[in-house]
Amino acid sequence: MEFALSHEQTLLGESVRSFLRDHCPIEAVRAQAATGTGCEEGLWRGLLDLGVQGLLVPERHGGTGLGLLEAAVVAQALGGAAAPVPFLCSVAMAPLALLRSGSAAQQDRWLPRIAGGEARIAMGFVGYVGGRGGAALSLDRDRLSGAAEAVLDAGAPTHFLVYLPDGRAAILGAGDAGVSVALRRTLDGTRPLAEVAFDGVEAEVLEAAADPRAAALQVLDAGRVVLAADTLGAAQAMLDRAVAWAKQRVQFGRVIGSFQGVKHMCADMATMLEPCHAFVWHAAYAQDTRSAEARLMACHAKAHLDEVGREVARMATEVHGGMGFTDLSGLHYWLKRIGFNRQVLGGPERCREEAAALQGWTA
Amino acid sequence: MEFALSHEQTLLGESVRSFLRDHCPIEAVRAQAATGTGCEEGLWRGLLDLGVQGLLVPERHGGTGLGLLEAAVVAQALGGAAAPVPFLCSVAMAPLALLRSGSAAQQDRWLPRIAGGEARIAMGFVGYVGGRGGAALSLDRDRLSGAAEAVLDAGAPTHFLVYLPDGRAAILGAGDAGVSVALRRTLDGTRPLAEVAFDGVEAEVLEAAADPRAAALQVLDAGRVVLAADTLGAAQAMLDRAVAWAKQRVQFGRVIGSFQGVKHMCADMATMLEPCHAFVWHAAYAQDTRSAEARLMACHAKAHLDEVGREVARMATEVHGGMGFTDLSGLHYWLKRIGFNRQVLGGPERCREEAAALQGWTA
Amino acid sequence: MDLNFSEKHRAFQAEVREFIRRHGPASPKTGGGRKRPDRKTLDWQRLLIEHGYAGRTIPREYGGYGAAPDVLEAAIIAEEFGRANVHPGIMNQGISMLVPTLLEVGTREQCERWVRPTIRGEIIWCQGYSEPEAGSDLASVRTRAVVEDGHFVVNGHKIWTSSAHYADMMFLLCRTEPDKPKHEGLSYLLLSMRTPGIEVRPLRTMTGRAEFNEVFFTDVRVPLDQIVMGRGHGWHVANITLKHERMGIGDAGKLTHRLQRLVELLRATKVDGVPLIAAAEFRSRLLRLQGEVLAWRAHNLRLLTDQARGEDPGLRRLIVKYGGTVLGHRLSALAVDALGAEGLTALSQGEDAQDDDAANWNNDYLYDIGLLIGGGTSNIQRNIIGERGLGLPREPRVPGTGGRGA
Amino acid sequence: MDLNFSEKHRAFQAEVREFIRRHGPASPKTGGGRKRPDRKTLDWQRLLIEHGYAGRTIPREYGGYGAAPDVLEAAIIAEEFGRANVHPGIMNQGISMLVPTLLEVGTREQCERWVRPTIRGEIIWCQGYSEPEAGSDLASVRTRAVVEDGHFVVNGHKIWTSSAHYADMMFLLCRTEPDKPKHEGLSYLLLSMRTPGIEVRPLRTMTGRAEFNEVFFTDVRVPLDQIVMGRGHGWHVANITLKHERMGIGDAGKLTHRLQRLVELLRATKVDGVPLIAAAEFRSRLLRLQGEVLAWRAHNLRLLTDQARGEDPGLRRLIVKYGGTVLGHRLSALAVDALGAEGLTALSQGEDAQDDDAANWNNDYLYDIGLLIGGGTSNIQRNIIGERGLGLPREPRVPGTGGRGA
Repeated sequence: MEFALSHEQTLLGESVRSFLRDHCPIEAVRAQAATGTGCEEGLWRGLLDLGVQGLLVPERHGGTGLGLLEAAVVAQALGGAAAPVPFLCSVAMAPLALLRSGSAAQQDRWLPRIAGGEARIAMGFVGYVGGRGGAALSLDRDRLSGAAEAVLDAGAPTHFLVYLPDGRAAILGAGDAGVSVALRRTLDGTRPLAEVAFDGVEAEVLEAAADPRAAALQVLDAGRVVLAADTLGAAQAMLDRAVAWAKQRVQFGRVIGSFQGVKHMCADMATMLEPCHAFVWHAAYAQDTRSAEARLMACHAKAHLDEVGREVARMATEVHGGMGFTDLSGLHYWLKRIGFNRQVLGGPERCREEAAALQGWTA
Repeated sequence: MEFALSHEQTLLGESVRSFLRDHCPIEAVRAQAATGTGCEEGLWRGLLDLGVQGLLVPERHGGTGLGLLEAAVVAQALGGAAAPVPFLCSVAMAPLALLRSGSAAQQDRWLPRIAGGEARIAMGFVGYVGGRGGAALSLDRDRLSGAAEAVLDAGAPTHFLVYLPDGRAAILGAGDAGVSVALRRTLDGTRPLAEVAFDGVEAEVLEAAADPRAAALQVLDAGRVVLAADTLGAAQAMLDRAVAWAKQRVQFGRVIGSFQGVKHMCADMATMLEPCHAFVWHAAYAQDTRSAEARLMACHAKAHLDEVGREVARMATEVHGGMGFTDLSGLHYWLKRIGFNRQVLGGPERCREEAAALQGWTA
Repeated sequence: MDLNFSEKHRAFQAEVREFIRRHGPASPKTGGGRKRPDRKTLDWQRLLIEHGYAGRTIPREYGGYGAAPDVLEAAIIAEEFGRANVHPGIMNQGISMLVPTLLEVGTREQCERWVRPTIRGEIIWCQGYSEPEAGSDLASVRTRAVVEDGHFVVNGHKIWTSSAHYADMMFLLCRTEPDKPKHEGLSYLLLSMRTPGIEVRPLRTMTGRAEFNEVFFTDVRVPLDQIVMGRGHGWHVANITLKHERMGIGDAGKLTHRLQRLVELLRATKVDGVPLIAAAEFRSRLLRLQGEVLAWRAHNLRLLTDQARGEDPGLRRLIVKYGGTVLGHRLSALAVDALGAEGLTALSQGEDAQDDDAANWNNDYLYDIGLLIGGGTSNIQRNIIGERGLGLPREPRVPGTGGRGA
Repeated sequence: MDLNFSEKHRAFQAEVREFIRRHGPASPKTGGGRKRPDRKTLDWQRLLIEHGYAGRTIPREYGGYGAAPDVLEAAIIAEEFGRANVHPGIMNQGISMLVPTLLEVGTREQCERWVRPTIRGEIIWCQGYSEPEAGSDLASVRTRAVVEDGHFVVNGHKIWTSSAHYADMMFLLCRTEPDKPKHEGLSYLLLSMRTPGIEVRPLRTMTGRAEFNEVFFTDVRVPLDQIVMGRGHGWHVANITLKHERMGIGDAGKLTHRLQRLVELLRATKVDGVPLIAAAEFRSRLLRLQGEVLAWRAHNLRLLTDQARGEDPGLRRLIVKYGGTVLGHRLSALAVDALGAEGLTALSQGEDAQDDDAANWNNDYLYDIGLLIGGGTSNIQRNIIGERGLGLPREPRVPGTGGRGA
């Protein structure tokens, strides 16, 4: 009974970090940002070798049956390398969607394909994080019509899984007739977003949950925790780089880290960011244990990391001086990843409003 | 045509500052904070010699007929010395109340007494800045009943002037039968607040304004600008002291102002505070010219100075190290004055809400 | 990672709740800054120690409850007390700084003599560190002690000594080896404030209380065995003490508790009939603060685990004072804003009074400004975080001084 | 203090409004960071100068409109253009930095030759200041120029040269007197970017554009008369330039304009049917920002008056860049938040494209991070404010270096 990563969890993080150190240099990120789909195939296969795709898939379905805490540990490592892989949906949220909302038969069918890396499932939530007018879905029996916006991990998916406002989810092939995908590059070049339209497409409907909307929210919350972990990793990478730079860069005859201005900026970043490690673990753990606080923690972890991430990204860039603003340093890939994470699955303002509603803090 | 104080306005500020330098040392503030009424009689008389009380009273009524900009200049000087005098109500808001809401006869009767310093009018607004349940007033013809809370400048008044929610105001003698005053010391010891109850007291009613509520709001806005100016003066005094201390205090073998930590704190304070001078002038000027922006500027000037004042007060104290926390340095008299100004006539949150409503920024 | 409430912990939580249900009404009010504990608080403290909710992991032989460190138990106590707004036990410099220092590097005799009455709140300690010319720059203290017939004889002048006017004892940093380099010439003495030759002059603070003092020493005699570690080790001991202070001041339990009080305040305060917790700006600020408090709460659990494992958490520990103090101040600032103009009249009735909630918030707000300064300004804290936590280089020395820091 | 709209100014305001009514639809889009002005923008600029809405106070003989400085007129123009969200004219380093520098210390010939095409947007200047080892520490530039047969011959390497890849000219800080002390050995040259020996290598930035460059000089020949003031006065001239930059970057008109755009965005953006301007947190943030912008707007009027009077506003001027840049960034941050996930897909279509509003906000947000760094980091700005504005002492020199600052 203790509040710390277990030996296995630490090793998991190490192994992913070590793999990424070797296989996800900044050049790979840069290349993806220029032309990629958000899924660098070499990385995807390498992670498969590490068993990452099966993380949340039960052992009987070919996975390792671990929890969101482990997923958060991996997400942090991926954020730390700005790694372009569709982890959020395909590895973290999709298996949870099947476990929460799918029938036994559906789980039998889909989970092994997820664990095996064959199914890469892009996901969208319609009616969950504030509508801006463009999205609306309807299911006529098993025929899906309408459109979903800001669909995630949609660069190279095999399938789409979209949640309807009532908590049902529909899953269908990415190439099915009647599916049209408008893929948009984003500020974070490594991760596109898609608008996907469905024209009466036959879909498999996940509707086994006792409380479908609650089940959908659990999946959304899990996604938020994963995004928080990703931002944590990215922000920590930026802070680490800022500190290293501050120890090495000389101006006015002194290493700049010896100036209080720079030193205090680094101290401020560390003071903001360091508690976030425990916070993200705690939020993930609350998901895994279905604690009464689980929703509150997910909303707050996402919102808090969104804010801290933004601050750290700006300050770490500033510590680098002009170098931080260039593509050369590559710092901005993390900055933009943090900016992307902030906006998807509900920005911090939305997450906090949900936290307020959960606690009855309303008029 | 220019955006700067005129020679006369500059001289006015100088003369008040110079008077206060001689007659309002920190010891006078300390003594008032311990036992005073919020009106140091010597200062009151001295200001009378300078013509301060007649600042907003037209010349034909024995005043100098100047504007709120001049009042703001004086308020800034008073804030800079943390001077315990009932300037806000008796000098700034009361004459405006008479000019905006009083009949010609009422102006003839009251304004000369204000300019002469004989009338010291404490004021309250009921139904203007958010009710917390305790206050309610009613007028039955000229009989005033009910209670007003947070009545300002109520330590040693000759009269009370209270605004009713409908924009009428009632003025009556402080010692009249049926008036009961519960005077409360406040955090800012130099300025008490009163709860005043009226039991069918005969009052003079000011009801000559064409739009009574709008007239009342103009008086309230003027008060807010004066408070903003007072906070500006207090915050500037704190910053000046912090900078002086930073130039003199030696630690680690160096004057502390040479450390970036301290230097940047001072720079941050100056960057926040310096634009506030022009802002307060502008807000006061907008009142004087009845500009279309006048209300918006008053709300924002109050709210903005409340925020900047708080930040500067905290940082200036911090620059002083332990000395800043002691009564010895006296810094906290300014800090508490700023804290007092923040809360009265509507805190910054309230002022901003009004600014939003003025612009139609509502659902 | 395992925060599962085992059967044992579920039972423990029930036990804590039962304690609060039964005894909560006898709790002194919370908040309001430092004062000498009154009778009610002393009784409460003894009750807490008896039940293991204060002095929990301090050995029984020294007057504590003697429980094994258990991160979850500690968390349960903090959580439940905070949630119920019940007094979490006395927290003062003796308890948060001196006791852990003695347990770490004191002799058995020193522990036996001082730990018990200190954790009970019966002996109040003050900290004799800062001097007029050595505020942030602690290592340059000049108060000196020389050995004369079996005693240290102390002469000098301390300042910013909180609680000295009612303290029973002082832990004192003074110079005993004037010929050695700055940091190696110091010793850490324990002395009674009743010793002849001590004069305490109150320094009134902005809270209106005399929370600080100047202390003058004229030939003050301290028995030779009242030194912690040996001569010349004072800087080392003082840093151990400060390490524990940095743990203490930003304590996440306190933050959780304060947030809880703040939520209650915003629920209860209605303006034009609307509770402030539903008013746009207040709620937005509260939500931001709640997120931050949750982060520190989790961080604190992690630190407790580090502590239980005997690991030095390094950076994680170093950030606690700075981060926690700033956040604590922002919590009380929101409370002061919620209280509005009426709150301005909520004044402390004095050091020994049971103040109402509003007065306590005002005091917390002001006192927190002191905390931002006390124990080293925020700038010093950030130097420590940057240098010891992140390994950034110190300020270069300026010729002819020992200059660095600020 | 007199901001009364006299008859003359009321008429002027009407004139500006009429101009905007008539020509506004032809305005290029606003926002989005720096690019080379396109045809549409050049035409717009000429139109503005013709009517006195750009280059207003620049003498007619140098291609300006030749109006006497009038603070209210300037304010009216900024206000009306901002309110209408109409392009306020080209703002680049030539216009905001070089032109006022030439007008202040250039020769008549230099003014005649370069001011007109610069303010028209036809000559684009870049700034040759920073070097790889002299970023914040500008006075230590090493790029050198020696005089050989009637020319300065330049060799060296500059970096962070914004716009160099499309600039026509450069103002260059280089070392001409290597034997003099650091600050006295510099000169300020003007040279064509077409001169043989110049190689520009784009440095792509986080905006995806190559807003910065490295520039390499190999025996680049600059006519002797293309120096501003004399040899060894480069540090002085560069500081004049930077003074004007500090005025420019935090420009309150830009802030007012940006606030206006932000208000429109928050009015127009609806989430679940509610405009964000009515959503608690967005509105709270917007209101805070509005208050700050109003303060800077008033401050700017004051500075314009200082300027009209020929007074040096000292501290008031020194805070503009730092304060304005931070505030500008916070404005664009709120816009980015309002755009939400959909805003992530709003990308600039390239340096010469007319981007949509959302893309411009994204670019502003990123570009502003660059502004926080460019022209000296915020730390340098705060040093300047503290030292020159408040008279605080410099960092002590470290032995063996010229060390100070950062």
